Amino acid sequence: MSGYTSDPRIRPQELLPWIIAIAAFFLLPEYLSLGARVLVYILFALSLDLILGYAGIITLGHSAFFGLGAYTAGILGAKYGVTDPFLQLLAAALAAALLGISTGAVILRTKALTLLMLTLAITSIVLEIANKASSLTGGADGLSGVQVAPILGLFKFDLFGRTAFIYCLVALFLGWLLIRRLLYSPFGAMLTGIRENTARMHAVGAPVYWRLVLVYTLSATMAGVAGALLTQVNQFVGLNVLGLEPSGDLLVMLILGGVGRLYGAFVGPVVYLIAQDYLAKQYPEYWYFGIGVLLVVVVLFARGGILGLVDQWWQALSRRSSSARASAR
Amino acid sequence: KIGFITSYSGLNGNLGPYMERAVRLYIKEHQKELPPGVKIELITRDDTGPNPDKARQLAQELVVRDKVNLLAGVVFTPNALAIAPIATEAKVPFVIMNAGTAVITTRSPYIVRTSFTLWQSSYPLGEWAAKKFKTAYTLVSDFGPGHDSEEAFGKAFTAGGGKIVGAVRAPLQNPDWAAYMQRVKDAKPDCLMVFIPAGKTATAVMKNFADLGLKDAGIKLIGPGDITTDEELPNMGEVALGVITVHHYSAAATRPANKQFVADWKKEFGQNETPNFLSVGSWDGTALIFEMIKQQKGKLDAERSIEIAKQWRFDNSPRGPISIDPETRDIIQPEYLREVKKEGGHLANVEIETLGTAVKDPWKELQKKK
Amino acid sequence: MVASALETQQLCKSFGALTVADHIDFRLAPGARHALIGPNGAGKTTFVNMLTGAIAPSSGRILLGGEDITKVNQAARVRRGLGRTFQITSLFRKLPVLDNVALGIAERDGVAPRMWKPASKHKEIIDEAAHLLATLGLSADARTPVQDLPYGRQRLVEIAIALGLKPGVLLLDEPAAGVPSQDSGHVLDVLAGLPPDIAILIIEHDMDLVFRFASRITVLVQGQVLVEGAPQEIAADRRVRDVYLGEATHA
Amino acid sequence: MILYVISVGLSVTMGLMGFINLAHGVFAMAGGFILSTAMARFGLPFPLAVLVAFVVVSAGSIVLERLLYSRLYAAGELAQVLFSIGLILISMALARLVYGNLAAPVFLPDYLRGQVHILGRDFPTYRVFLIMFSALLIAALWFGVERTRWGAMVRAAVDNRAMAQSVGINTRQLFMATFALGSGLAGLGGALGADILPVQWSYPFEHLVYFLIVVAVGGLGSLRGPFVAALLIGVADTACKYWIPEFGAFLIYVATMAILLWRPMGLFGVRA
Amino acid sequence: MPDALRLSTVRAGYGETVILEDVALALPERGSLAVLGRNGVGKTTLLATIMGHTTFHAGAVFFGGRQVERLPVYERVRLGIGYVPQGRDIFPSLSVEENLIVAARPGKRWTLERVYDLFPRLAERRHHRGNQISGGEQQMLAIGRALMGNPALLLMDEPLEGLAPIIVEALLKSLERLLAEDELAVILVEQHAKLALQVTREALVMSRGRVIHQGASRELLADPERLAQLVVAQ
Ligand SMILES: Nc1ncnc2c1ncn2[C@@H]1O[C@H](COP(=O)(O)OP(=O)(O)OP(=O)(O)O)[C@@H](O)[C@H]1O
Ligand SMILES: Nc1ncnc2c1ncn2[C@@H]1O[C@H](COP(=O)(O)OP(=O)(O)OP(=O)(O)O)[C@@H](O)[C@H]1O
Ligand SMILES: [Mg+2]
Ligand SMILES: [Mg+2]
Repeated sequence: MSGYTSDPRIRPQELLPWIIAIAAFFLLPEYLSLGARVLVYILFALSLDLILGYAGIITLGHSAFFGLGAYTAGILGAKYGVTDPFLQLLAAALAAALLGISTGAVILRTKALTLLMLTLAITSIVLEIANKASSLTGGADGLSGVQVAPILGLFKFDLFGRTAFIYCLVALFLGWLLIRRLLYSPFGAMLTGIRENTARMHAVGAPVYWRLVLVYTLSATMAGVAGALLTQVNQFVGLNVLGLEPSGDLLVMLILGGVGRLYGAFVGPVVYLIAQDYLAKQYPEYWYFGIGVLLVVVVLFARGGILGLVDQWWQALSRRSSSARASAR
Repeated sequence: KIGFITSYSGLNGNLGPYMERAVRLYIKEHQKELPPGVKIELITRDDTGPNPDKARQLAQELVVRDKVNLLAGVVFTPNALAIAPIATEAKVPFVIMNAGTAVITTRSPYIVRTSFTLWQSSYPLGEWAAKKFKTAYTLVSDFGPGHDSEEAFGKAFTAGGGKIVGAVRAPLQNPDWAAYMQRVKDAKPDCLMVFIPAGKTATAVMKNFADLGLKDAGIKLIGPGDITTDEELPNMGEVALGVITVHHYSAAATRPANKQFVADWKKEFGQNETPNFLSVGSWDGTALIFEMIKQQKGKLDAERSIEIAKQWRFDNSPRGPISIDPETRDIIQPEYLREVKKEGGHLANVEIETLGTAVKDPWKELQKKK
Repeated sequence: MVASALETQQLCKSFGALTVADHIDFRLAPGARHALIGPNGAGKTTFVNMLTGAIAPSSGRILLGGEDITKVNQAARVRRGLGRTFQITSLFRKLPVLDNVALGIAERDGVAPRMWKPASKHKEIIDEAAHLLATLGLSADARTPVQDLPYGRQRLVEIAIALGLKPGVLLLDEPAAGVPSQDSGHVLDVLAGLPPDIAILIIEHDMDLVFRFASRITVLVQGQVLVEGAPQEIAADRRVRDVYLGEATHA
Repeated sequence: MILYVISVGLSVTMGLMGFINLAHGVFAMAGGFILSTAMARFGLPFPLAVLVAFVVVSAGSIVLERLLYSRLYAAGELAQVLFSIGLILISMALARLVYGNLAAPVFLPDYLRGQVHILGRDFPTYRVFLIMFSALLIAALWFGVERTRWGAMVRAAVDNRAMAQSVGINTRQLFMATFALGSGLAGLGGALGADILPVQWSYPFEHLVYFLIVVAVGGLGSLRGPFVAALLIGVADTACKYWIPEFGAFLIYVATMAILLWRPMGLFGVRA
Repeated sequence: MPDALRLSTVRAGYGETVILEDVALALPERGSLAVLGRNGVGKTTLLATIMGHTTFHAGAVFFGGRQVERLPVYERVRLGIGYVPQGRDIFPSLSVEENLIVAARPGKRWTLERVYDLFPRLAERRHHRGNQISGGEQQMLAIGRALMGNPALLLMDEPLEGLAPIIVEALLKSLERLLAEDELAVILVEQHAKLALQVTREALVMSRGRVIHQGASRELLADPERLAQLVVAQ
């Protein structure tokens, strides 16, 4: 995947997620609101995969951008009467990008645990600000009354979540196209280089640090858009979009799906959120036991996440079939 | 069909069961009063804590997919606020059984609250304290309800001639209270008003209060009932003795309705279990729902249900006679002054005085005056 | 033409109390074939690390093509034409050999930050990389991940990356270490075939290689330049024999 | 401030062994519950109950290490993160099942209650005791790890497992013992701290951030680090809450950022 | 005289991949063996297999009369095998001295002092951390570390790489002395065939995971053409 020796054409199986999503729209109309949530998280996870899976930046603070995007859209919609959804998205993207570039420039010189803690500190500080600035954000009560005008003046966000689902799906599709393009480009190859061997990348003349800031900002922007989508779908923003918990959840989802594979960001949230939703309905007090077991099992038996496991099976299968072919000859 | 949303997991996941148990207990005991052929189906959902988007998704599904006639539950204010538009849009009555921020009921005409508002306890507390003490210090958790409590107490206390010598807001997740206690100690107030969310943090506060010798320094610890919830008292131990709180409910109250309630609770869930104010809010909320069902013979209409709620009086609540304010759809209830005492070898919130028998939400009253 | 491709003036470095570079004045002439030798721990790697900017000198100046680059960071030095190989192989282990080289070429060409056109459509980069691999006899391994190559071939990839940067000055830290003596000749041929205007500084303990390759040798001992001269002079120098070459000179 | 006793255990597993063990709080929680049970159910005196907590938790952790952790030493940090989060979730559900919703009650013996008078100010006795106790603990550990061959062997095994075996170190046994020590210390910390940080099923998650901060600020691979960091953060936090309570919640994060930007490896870190 | 080490029809590799095919060799006590061959023929894999770092598929390894191929690595070390790995593998966060101490095993011949005598440089750098010494110093440390275990058999994978000629000379001399005086057997993998042949009694040439020649070192040394032919053969 990605790099100078890879084929950038879209393979048939890459269309699978989109086919499934469209099928879900028609076949499971009652689950669209969960569906929209899942789509938002996929976009969010994609943005994380870009920096974690490809550039090797580990973070527990990605919710800072998600949350900032969510609040930017929310505040515009609730307090300033900016109700056009695209304007809200744009503003959220800008705000998140700004935060991304300014924090990235400070923290990206560090690595590993230190970086992890710095990112965590940033999102915690943003969370605290959101809590304190209750006149703007509603504080712990959350920001309600977010107005979102119908999309293109035509499609109103309905109770069934149809508009929300399609809207998020389109946004995700665009985001995916963009990231995919990026990953197959020389820039993507360069990111892989940084992840594999940073010292070497310095030694071939790459301004590693600035490149990291750039990709961090891109990722932040995307996370901001995802946050804004969540606000628009819910017409509400709560403090839970910030802080350790959403970042941790996201990280878990991505690792669960498989890091650095692009589609891990699809599989992870789908499995995690649906498992959570299902288990929580069955065992509201103990559902996380099931999630815990899922995580442990995945770690023990599927290094590289669920997609890693699929890969292994696929390889075993094709090896067997090719050896069968060989022996047939 | 009732869609019941509360918090079973996350840091405050212990709260949900108190609510659900009360609802189930009420249904179990009163099932036979329902009109023939009517059965209540309770669909429980976990919103995982203060998590409005999850709550909203759940409410939406309950309405759209499960086609519930009523929504109920909710521990946290943001979740209630996020659900409010859905109640409005889908025209589904929404009975709030805990979330206590004053504004909630204004957000949808379909919301009825059977729990409390923080103003209801903190304001009378302030009035009462003003008569006993000259100076007070307030310590609250830095979030919506904390701010409410601080403001309500402060307003009442100063209106009654007292003086707030200091106010401090602590982070919601705060493991160590020593610094705050030292600060309070140095300010030497007559009393310290504390509000923090119900649970074990309260225990930590109590222990710190005692460890740093504030009690010995003659400072009285007071607060809304959240700081000495009945189930936490055993964990606090001796240090909680003498703490004065104002609240609408105490498991130790001697009203027959309450004695019955507590006894049934213990029988159902075990001798070591005690109901708390979340249970009572939910119990009474369920009573209200039963009333709606009975009056409409099982066919629920949203507007009618709300009308019924507005007229509702319930004299037999474990907390005493309560009713719903027809103007605000908020609860009207008695407030009690309690002190932590030892009763039969156990600590209990003993009601020592009734501060008001029909307290409306003071915040809404003040808003009206403006 | 400038007088020196690379030059240091009074370059010093110490780690705590230990002085590893002691006022080194060093000149690398344009197109030079220069070797740096010296006992273990003399400070050769440290010296190269200062030249490339991997570590900062305690004092002194470094000039590249006459310009002061003492404060310039590592990546920028590379862009100004200073290439290197590592004593301990440092490659993109999981990536194919071709990508290893292409990443460097893309940086040199300024293609690396492009985000739209797929990398595999950048034919100019790929062709150049493939050509380079061919000259080093690595064509067959182009698509093999580096980590699956035997150590000796990895050393060649190391050199290929450096060459892909088309440096004006090339610093080689023990390029033939781990390459069997039969094959080190091949490495030597590759180096000999480089354009004559590239100045090369090589660190090597294999004296066969050093004396065949270098036209000038500097001997570093305890952070100081002991002598500098033509290979014959060095081989004959008593002091160099005492501290470094020993009796069994392989020259 | 109890955090450091708990975090010391973490600096053994995480710092010394290099395992990103976010589930550290699980062992601390277990320690707390065991203490509570030992005192309430079996009527053990406090010091003995603390000892029991230490022993039982280490013993239990050996089982976990053999069954699960040992398979993950070589795995990447992401796998370790995922695994330990999974473990946290499982243990929370189990703790809730067994101990119910409420915090486990812990009552200190009278000789540890009250205040002591030092330098004209009152300090809670128990806290003073804790600080002194952990200082002793650190001194002992520091001597054990940084001054003996055992410590060097652990560090060698972490640096390069295969090579450590090649010089005759039984890494399997060594890691098991070290892990048991780290977890046992967590259990000890959880037990000692139960009075200040009440032990409840949600414990492992609640304090996770604080543990991480202490270890990151202290620096990986160092034992003094977390101790100093916990003390520093504890004192700074307390002081700031006292002087400028408005910024209480920001402080700990701002301080963490400042220290980490100033010293990216932590105060005493040897490994990034 | 019993063999110090004997391998019979060993098949081993990494996971499923088999690198060594049917390798057999015998090394007498106090014997010395040079292993030659081009890059990637499996020399390192051979030593790693004797240590126990590879996946063992078939065959047997005897050390001092005991069958050891199923023993864990550290047990073999405790029985008396010392290892100088290719690439040195110094413990970076340990000091030079700690690197030596962790490897110490009881035995009379090698102590810190003797290692420091052999490499005075290490004594000067004793408090430096493993990653704060030069490449050559690391190489010396790797050798010293292996000696600290007081091995009966020493496996050395390109131990001369990166060492200054004068050190190489000293090292070879002391190696010869060790072989003469101590009860030590040595397997030496080396790219510099000539040097390796000079100090060893026996030599072995590998190609693609197999042994293609085994004989006295002297013979090969005397016949450079045959040597070149064998080593280049692939
Ligand atoms: N980070 C460091 N901290 C302290 N001392 C160091 C550090 N790096 C190197 N040294 C010391 O500096 C001296 C010079 O090291 P350097 O690696 O430059 O030697 P060298 O000439 O390349 O030797 P070799 O031929 O063995 O590779 C060595 O003695 C080493 O111990
Ligand atoms: N960890 C590994 N996993 C899979 N294959 C490996 C591994 N290490 C080495 N190999 C392969 O095994 C073969 C033999 O490698 P080995 O390192 O034993 O060769 P060598 O003779 O020591 O070469 P060199 O002279 O370069 O050190 C090579 O083809 C190499 O690619
Ligand atoms: Mg060197
Ligand atoms: Mg080898």
